Amino acid sequence: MAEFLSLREAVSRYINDGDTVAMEGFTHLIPFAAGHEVIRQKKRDLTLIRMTPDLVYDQMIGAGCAKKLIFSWGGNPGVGSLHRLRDALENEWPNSIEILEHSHAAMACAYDAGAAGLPFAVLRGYIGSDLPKVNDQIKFIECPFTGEQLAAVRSVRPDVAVIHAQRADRNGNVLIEGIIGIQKEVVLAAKRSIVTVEEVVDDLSAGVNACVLPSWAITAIAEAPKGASPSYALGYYERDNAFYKEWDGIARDRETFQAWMKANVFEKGAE
Amino acid sequence: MAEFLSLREAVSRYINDGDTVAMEGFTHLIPFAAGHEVIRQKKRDLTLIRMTPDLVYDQMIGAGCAKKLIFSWGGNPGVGSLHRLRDALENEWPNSIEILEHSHAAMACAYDAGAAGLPFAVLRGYIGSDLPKVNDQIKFIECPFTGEQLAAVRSVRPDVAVIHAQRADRNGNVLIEGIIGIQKEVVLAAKRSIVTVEEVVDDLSAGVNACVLPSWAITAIAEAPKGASPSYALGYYERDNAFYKEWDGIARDRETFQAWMKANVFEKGAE
Amino acid sequence: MSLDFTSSEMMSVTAARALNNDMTCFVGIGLPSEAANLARLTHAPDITLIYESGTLQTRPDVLPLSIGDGDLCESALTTVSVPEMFRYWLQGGHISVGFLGTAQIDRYANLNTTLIGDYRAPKVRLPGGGGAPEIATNAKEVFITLKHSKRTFVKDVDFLTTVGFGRDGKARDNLPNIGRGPTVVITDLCILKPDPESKELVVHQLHPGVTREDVINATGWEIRFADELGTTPAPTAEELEVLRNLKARTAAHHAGQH
Amino acid sequence: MSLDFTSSEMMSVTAARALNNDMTCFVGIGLPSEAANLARLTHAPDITLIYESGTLQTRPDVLPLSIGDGDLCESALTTVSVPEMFRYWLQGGHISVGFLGTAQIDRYANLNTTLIGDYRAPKVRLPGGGGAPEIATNAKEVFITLKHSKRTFVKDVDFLTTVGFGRDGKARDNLPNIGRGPTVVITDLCILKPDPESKELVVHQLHPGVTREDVINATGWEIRFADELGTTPAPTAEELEVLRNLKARTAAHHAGQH
Repeated sequence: MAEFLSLREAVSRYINDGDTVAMEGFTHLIPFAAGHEVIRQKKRDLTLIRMTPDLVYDQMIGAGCAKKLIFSWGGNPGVGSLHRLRDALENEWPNSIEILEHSHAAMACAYDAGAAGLPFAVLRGYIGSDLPKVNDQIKFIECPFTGEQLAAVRSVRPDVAVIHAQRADRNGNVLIEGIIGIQKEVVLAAKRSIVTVEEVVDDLSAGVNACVLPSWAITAIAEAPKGASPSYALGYYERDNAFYKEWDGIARDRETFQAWMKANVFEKGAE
Repeated sequence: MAEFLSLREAVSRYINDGDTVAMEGFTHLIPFAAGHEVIRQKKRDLTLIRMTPDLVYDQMIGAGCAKKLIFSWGGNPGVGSLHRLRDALENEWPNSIEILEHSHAAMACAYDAGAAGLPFAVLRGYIGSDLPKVNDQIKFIECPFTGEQLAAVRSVRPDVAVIHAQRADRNGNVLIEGIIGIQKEVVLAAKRSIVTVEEVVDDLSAGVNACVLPSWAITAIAEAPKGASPSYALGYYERDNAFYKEWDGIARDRETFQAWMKANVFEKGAE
Repeated sequence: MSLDFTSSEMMSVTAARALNNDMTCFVGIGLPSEAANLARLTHAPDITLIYESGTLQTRPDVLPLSIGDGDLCESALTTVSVPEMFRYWLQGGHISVGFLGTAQIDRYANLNTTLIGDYRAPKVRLPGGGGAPEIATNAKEVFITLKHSKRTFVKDVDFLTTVGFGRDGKARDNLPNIGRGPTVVITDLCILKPDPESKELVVHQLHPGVTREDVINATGWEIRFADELGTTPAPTAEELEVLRNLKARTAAHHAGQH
Repeated sequence: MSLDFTSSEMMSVTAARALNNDMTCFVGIGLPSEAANLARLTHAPDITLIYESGTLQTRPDVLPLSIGDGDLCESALTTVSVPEMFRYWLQGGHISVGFLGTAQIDRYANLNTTLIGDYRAPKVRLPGGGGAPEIATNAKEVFITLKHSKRTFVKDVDFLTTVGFGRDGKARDNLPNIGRGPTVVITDLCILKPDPESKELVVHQLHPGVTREDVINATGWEIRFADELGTTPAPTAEELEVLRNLKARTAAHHAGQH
């Protein structure tokens, strides 16, 4: 059964230096509050996994939490670059980071295979691409029935999954609504999981086929209102697209980045 | 875009003698009305695919529609045998039928792979079982990363999928609610599809993550109120468990079976 | 005080007692479903019951006739697709106990639900594997319940649908990612467990009033008994009352349709 | 009457015209999304737009900044998981057109969105593949739109993220289960199409006011022109009005947050 903890306690207890951590949420429900807590607790040498690193990983990479990034699209959506990610890759600031990159389809399949307890996934992918030349977690196999060549990718099995969701009931069952992305898969694929939620309620008010994670599939739940902002939580608040645009200016320069982090992350505690 | 047709016209146009036909619905939403129309139209030499053949295939097999059955559990749930299926297998009445049998997990994966456009599926399955000895669509492959041996099954790609659903909107988008089984997968895996619905409505009233099949993924839609009875349609009517028990007596004997079929199928037209 | 009860009731009550509140139980239809719901209505109110139709954490009011009755879905936390159920929830490693019935079982707890006789010319065709072959290997452990007779307890199954410990007792040895397999078999006569070394089923407890000879006469191989052979406690008044109410409610519900 | 319009508007309007009502279009963010929604708001009101975030058949009121803005989900027929989107809907063969942008394109319509320079020591690190590598092979055909310059139109891409026709133009030959690949590339200067034999991109239409020299000077290889070189019709007043309203509505919406 999921344990209700403060965000501080959940991150302290379940994320260790050196862990493989996947914080997911496909544009929607990105766990920013949890990412900021990881930064405040100065977790180090993390292997960060995420389809779309987004601002949350730009911040964590710029703050020196990461030694490796596994991803499939590393930009500021609709705006441009993730400058902290680029600074790490192009100039090794604040430290060098290793990368392993996939396509979205392959990474989605790798999470799916992880959730399904399988060591690898099969997809019709990577045809003609250079990506298999730089990623040793992609191989090609033959269909045993038709002989067709298909891509195989190693499944994703993180130490810790971190997601944000709309709400939990008091037993610790969690409802995810809207763009559900890869949220269910990452929790099921991981050894441990932390779920932050907008609120804890008596009744989830979930439809019969809603995306609900049962309490017994989750390690810890922390209440974190607005915990996805500047991303969004459908039914609670909108995506702060203006901030996503502003981030381009903040993150472009190391000093403005550090000043922003000091004021907005280090000097603010977890809720 | 899906075309709205009468059930008679849909079956006549899209199911041909010799076709591979998958009529799905896992206990819930079993397309009985469509099955009866197939029987009335005397379709022959069908390869019938269904995880749980249930009464609908017992009736179709007893009526002589099938030359082959691909399945994973062929009983009358909670009651006992499918006597028409047994009579065909044990005594070749009304004709001999070939079988290819899977486990549920493998067949679910085979449909999933079919929907995903893949020629095969991978699962951790069939360990120690005799089923791979009698089913040549099961092989074992090695994970290219870990070396673990896993089962591979050929994907299911029927000529025609037939399902029943709660409702369609006037554009032909279809909502499936409750035990959704393998309904989405079979439609996406098939070359053509017929969907019968309880009713056609202006607005599906579907939740944001509801199981909805878009009109452009469906070939034909036919209105068939109570089209899943004696199975059920959540929100419309309950499973007729008493009839499932009575079927045991009706189907045990060839003559009572034929009398029942005459009165309840042949002498009744499609709605 | 001594209560009257049938051997079937004894079996269901004993099977229910094998379950507890912390388990996530993948429930087979029929006897396992009866036992699992009896457990939920007595000593294990928070047990998580999962049916292969996709219903996660369900609390039916009456026993479902099929694996997918509407009550299972309406009382569930949520309902997922069948591929998701088998891929994410079972194969993904979230099931602590798979609870199975069977038509035949052999001395190494292998199950046959496929057929009696030859595969291409069966004497009796049974329903087939269903969920069992992968429940038996992907659940952390497996409980089995069935009625005890020479027809059901055979030395070697005619067809090995679902593996217990294989034809030699060694099918699980050295395999990665496989559950412990059958840890208990509950019949209307007794409780059996696999020998820790050979994996052959051994009688550990006799139900009240059952003799060794009863078991020997109902078993198709030379059945062994544990050195310390226990006696199963008789059903309590509460267990019997809840079970009988559940069955009466179920019968009334399933009959009252059309 | 002659209207004033920018080369960007010319590009968006031309890209929108490539789409029609019967298409199921997997939409990339940025220029493709602008073009696809312009099509939907003008001549193709029933076009099916799909975004990789899982939103099926969506009708946003403003252009999404990201691939997963709330409006995409709220206006969609339904929203599925990301694995389902890529596995069932894209790989399953339900997408008629994949509409992509890119940072670099080469003469065989291969796309680079990964990096400039060497992989282990990049000069400029770009976002990466995202959905494109599999959209390009699993959609029945691919449309591409980007601004035309020597920096973007290179003879050979530094890194082949997403296949057009491969480094030799033959990457799709004799492969089962692969789409036709790029059938049109729309820039702010012209419309290009692959040569039916060699697959090298050839200019088929120049936008109004654009000369051959403009295209030659903006292309990193010796660009060829079709024998019958056409001129793209200028945007209509309606197209421009709808496009400008859409962009104004979008700018106001994205600015008005915090």
